[in-house]
Amino acid sequence: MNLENSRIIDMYKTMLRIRKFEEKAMNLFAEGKIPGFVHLYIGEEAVATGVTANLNTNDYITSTHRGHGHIIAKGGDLKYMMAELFGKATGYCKGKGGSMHIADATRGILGANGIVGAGQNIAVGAGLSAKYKGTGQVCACFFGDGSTNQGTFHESLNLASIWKLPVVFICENNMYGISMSQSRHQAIQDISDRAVAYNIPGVTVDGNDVFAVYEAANEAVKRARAMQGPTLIECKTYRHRGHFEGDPAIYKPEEEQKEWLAKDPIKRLESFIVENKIQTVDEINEINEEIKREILDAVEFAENSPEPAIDSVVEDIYTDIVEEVNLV
Amino acid sequence: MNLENSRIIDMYKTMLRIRKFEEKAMNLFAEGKIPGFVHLYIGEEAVATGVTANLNTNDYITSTHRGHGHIIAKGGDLKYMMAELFGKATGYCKGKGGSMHIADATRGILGANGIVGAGQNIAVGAGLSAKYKGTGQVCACFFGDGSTNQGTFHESLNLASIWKLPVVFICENNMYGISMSQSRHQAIQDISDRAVAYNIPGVTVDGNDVFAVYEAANEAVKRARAMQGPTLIECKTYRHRGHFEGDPAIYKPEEEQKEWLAKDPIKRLESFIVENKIQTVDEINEINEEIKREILDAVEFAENSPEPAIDSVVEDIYTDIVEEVNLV
Amino acid sequence: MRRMTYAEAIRDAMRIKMKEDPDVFILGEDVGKFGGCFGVTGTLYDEFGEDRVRDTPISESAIVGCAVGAAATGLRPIAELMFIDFVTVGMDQLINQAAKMRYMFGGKITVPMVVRLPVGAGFQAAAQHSQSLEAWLTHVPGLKVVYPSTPQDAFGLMLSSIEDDNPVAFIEHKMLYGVSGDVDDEVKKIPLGAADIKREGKDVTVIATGKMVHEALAAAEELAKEGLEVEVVDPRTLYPLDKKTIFDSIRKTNKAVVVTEEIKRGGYAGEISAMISEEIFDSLDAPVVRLGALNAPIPFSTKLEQYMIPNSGDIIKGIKKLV
Amino acid sequence: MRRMTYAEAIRDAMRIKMKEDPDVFILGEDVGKFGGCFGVTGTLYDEFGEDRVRDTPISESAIVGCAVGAAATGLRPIAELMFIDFVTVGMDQLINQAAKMRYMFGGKITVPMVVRLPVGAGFQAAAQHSQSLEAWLTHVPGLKVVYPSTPQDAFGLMLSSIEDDNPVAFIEHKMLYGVSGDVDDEVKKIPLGAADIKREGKDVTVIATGKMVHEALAAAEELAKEGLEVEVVDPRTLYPLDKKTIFDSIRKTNKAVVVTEEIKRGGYAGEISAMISEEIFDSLDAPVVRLGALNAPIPFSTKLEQYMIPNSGDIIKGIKKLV
Ligand SMILES: Cc1ncc(C[n+]2csc(CCOP(=O)(O)OP(=O)(O)O)c2C)c(N)n1
Ligand SMILES: Cc1ncc(C[n+]2csc(CCOP(=O)(O)OP(=O)(O)O)c2C)c(N)n1
Ligand SMILES: [Mg+2]
Ligand SMILES: [Mg+2]
Repeated sequence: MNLENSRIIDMYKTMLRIRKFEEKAMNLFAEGKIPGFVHLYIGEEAVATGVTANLNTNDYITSTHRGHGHIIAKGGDLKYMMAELFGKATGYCKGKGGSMHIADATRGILGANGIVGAGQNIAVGAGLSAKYKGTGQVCACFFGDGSTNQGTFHESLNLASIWKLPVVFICENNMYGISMSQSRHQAIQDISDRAVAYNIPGVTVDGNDVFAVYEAANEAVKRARAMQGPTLIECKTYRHRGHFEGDPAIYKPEEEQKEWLAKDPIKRLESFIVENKIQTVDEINEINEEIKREILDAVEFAENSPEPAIDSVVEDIYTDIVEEVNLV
Repeated sequence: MNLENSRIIDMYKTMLRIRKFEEKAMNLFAEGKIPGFVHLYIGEEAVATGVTANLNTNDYITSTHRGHGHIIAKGGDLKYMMAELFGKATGYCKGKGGSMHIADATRGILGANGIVGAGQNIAVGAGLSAKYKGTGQVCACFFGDGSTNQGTFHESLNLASIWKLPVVFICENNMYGISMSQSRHQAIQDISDRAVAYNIPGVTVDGNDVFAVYEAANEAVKRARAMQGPTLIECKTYRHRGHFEGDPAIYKPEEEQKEWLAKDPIKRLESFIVENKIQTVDEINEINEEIKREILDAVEFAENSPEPAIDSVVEDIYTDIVEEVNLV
Repeated sequence: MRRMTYAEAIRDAMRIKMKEDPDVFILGEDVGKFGGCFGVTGTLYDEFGEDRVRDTPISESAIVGCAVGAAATGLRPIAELMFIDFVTVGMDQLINQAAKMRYMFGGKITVPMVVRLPVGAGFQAAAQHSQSLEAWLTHVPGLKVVYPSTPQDAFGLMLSSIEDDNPVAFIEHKMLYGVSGDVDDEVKKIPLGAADIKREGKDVTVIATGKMVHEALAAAEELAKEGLEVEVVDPRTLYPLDKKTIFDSIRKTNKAVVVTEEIKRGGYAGEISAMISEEIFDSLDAPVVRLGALNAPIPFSTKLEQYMIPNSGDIIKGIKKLV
Repeated sequence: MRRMTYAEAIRDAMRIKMKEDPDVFILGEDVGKFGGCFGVTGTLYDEFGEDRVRDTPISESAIVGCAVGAAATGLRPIAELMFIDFVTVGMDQLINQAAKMRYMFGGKITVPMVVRLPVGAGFQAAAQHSQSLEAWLTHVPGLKVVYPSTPQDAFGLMLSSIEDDNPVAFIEHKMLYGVSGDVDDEVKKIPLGAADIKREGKDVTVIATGKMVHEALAAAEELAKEGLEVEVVDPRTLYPLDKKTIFDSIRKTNKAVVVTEEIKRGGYAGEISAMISEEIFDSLDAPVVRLGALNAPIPFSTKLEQYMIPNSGDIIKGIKKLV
């Protein structure tokens, strides 16, 4: 692997940015400042980071209910994200979307999604666009292990495969769909085995090793840009928290939890950086401080932002029709 | 293979019964006596026959839009079938279903189906019933190559596999979903490869060889009855006619058509029977006459049957509610 | 008489039927040890084991389709979808299979199944987790559609739904799960198709469903202070619909307001309103007033979400149009 | 002025837009060389090639979902579903994605796509191939719903639908595909939201959609012999709905009949009826009469199918209730 040190540091920063953003969201949710559902990505940061490190700003991604990590890694603005979590008018979606629906068209982020599996089809459409227009863009499609049992998974991989679309399918196998462990929701161990059904490459990597993810994605993105078709990458990883904030996750054995906490992708990259003398512990600490400040700025922005105006409730449904705003 | 001669003759009769029934339906449709859609199974008779030869009367099957063959092979009554095609009150569905919706609960026939892929899920439910109640029944689920790209295919095989249900999935790969050739609708050659995705056995057999189908199904049914889970069997075959009656099928190359007509499963079994001196040509001719008479009886029954009464249009919607029969 | 929540009442009814009939079983995502996304199946897994409280993969189409196949072959499945919003993924199985099988097959196959469908806004779950889609289902011949508003009704209607030999869409409002009430075990089954007068009054009839029943009762309470007597009718089952109770009430009050939480355009409230005009036009002093959510997807923001869903204040305004 | 069928008019409008705008393309099952299940795409494959007239596998959810993704990234897809009955399989993509994306994302993503949805009974295709499900779609904020009844309207509305920046459900009646009519090329686009008075009359207003427009015209012709002047209003787009034209007509006639082919219970006719009562109650001499199909799945038998769908005779009976 030939990654320049600056890129490694960038990846570290991205992972840290995701972690700190979410730790903050976690606390704000606990304090009642963020309503609705919050699904945290903590523990899985190496996946989004390793993949998006291969993407350009105009490349596309589709995301899931657990979307903060993907969006931050693709360059999403923390201020607008946080404001959206607060439901403020300045948020990415003007307060209409919340955590599960953040999008940023200017960065190719086609949206988090509340429907498990739905992003897979949308990714195929984005891949078709890129191929149709010959733009050289690719689409990275993120989804969980649980979603690989949805019909959408099957249909979208089949379509991308016959049309040789520039889509990279990234399965974040965090071993659970809510409480349902992978061993109970499907009879296979490696989800990448499912690539056989579409005659496309399927690989499994350690999803807590950002370099492993980077390399697999690099290969897949190259294939995609060369119009050789999609790849299925399975990243084995683990979510540290419950399915959503509020889930005590009693279904996760303690042993397993302990084992995986020890494999924390951020600590792992930190050790790598220090051991390989890419940066010192002091420098690492400085980065940590810097990112904490970014997060605080985002929270401040969100807190100081106005609530959406009532009239906005009927705007943005259509491009050209504004509905009646009065109930009675 | 250890099939008694009498069973071979039974299989021959079944195949012939399907063929003659459908040739009749074809003509009646051309004459305008049968309305709606008619999808013929001509050329694929060995599949339904080879599979159902392993089933008991109380075993289940689910079928498709191209259902006559499955239903006849499972013991469906030609009279009630023909009457249904005519839309008569005496038909299997009292004239409410037509060709695409014939069912016979007394023989475990859970219905032809107008929705591509829908039978797959229903089969899983039937398999669950059998396992739940410990009845020893199995469910044979028939579907086409085209349907293997529906989400239902994926979801149902996954569910049957994790629950180890007694379901045998039989893909009738007749090389087309309407005009879409298999090589264009999926990137694999053998659909049985998709079994890998569910960690179940997948086999491909010559679907025009009734013995090959019989053997593969025999194995799969044994596995199912032993509660070892589902099997995916792909039968390579060919439909002689268009997708539905009225389709000129210009998308089928002449060469291909010729090649496959030569592989006619009925002629093939006929030769086997004669060559192996199981029966003489005269005896075969007699069977042909006998079956022709059966078909004519069925047509007569259908033609002499009454149309459904108007009031029946609002019956059978619920077990306990009869809707208003007046439009105005 | 026991005090329990709406969620507990649903669970208790399922428990009773599961004890009575070994063919009754539950399937759905995380219904097992996890106890269901909203805790409705709760401890049933511990009580009945994994065969009868079956966790499924995330495959709504297979969940509903499997229930159809199981029902058609002699079981009585109760399928849980986490949110009615996901019925979009299993729609074919519910609409083209479950609802139509009996008819297509000339009455020779019976499909006794219940699909539980949590609806409703109110906890900032945004556009894909807050819908009230009952109008789609009432439009489908072959389905029964049930929608309780109280623990007692949830209990009695669930008992009947499980016993019913037809596919039943059982709508539950998420915001009601935690609401407590007295449940009379003696009352037992409530037949499908029997509306309930939740409050008597002679001045105006409010027909409300689900959470809106509570909003309507609050409105009635408020207006009572002004001397206005509002009658609140809860259909309880949307189909079959107890027209008699609704019409009798309107014949008395000559004024009707229909309130549902659905998007107003194309909601079932429109059907009820049209039906009232069609059948008892002459009993009406004024046009039926219809209240529903704004014609917009459900927004995330608490402020916007609260604004767009009818509440007791809106219902009061609606009633005031008539008096 | 050219004479063409409804199917040809749809094709011609697609052809014109495909020539004008390279971002417009078609996808669906057998839309290519086969020319579409009902022959609507016809020769477009030969004219535009396989990239722009794309055959898909049998994967409705992927067809609609792929269209959503393509539309969100700058293309203008036209997706064909063979029968509206199959929208049940792609429902999530249409309802939870296409229709809601713009709103959920605060107006920052645009989803310009057309989904073509053939509806209707009349050729013994039975319960799963004959439905009219437009009411489901009109209930969904974010979708526009278009439903032409003539070649001219099909042509003009398809041009507008493809140009529209929102997801458009374009409903086509299968029994109308072969109906011929004059198409004025000069008329060009018909804006979405403009009803059309298909026949003027002063005695009673019939609001009809799709094939029912033709049945209503036949009824009007028949009643003219008795001296009754029936005005036939065709909304043409179900949403946005041209209330003004509808209301103006009723203000003139003071009597309204709404006729659609949908299952009556929960059909869009109920919405129109409720809306009329709500907004112009005082203009009505009598309750709005609503006609729809019987509340049953569509049967196979020719006799039963014909009986259960409204025809001109039924419309005459409906009108006679009012005069
Ligand atoms: C169609 C649909 N079904 C169910 C849900 C509820 N749900 C939300 S997330 C989730 C689990 C998803 O598991 P997985 O795909 O592994 O992603 P993870 O949460 O582990 O990241 C479920 C069942 C949903 N949102 N959409
Ligand atoms: C959900 C759905 N989509 C499309 C159709 C239209 N249709 C009917 S049969 C068919 C082709 C099916 O192909 P295959 O599964 O290979 O079966 P075959 O007809 O070859 O037996 C299609 C597309 C349908 N009936 N249902
Ligand atoms: Mg997971
Ligand atoms: Mg085929």
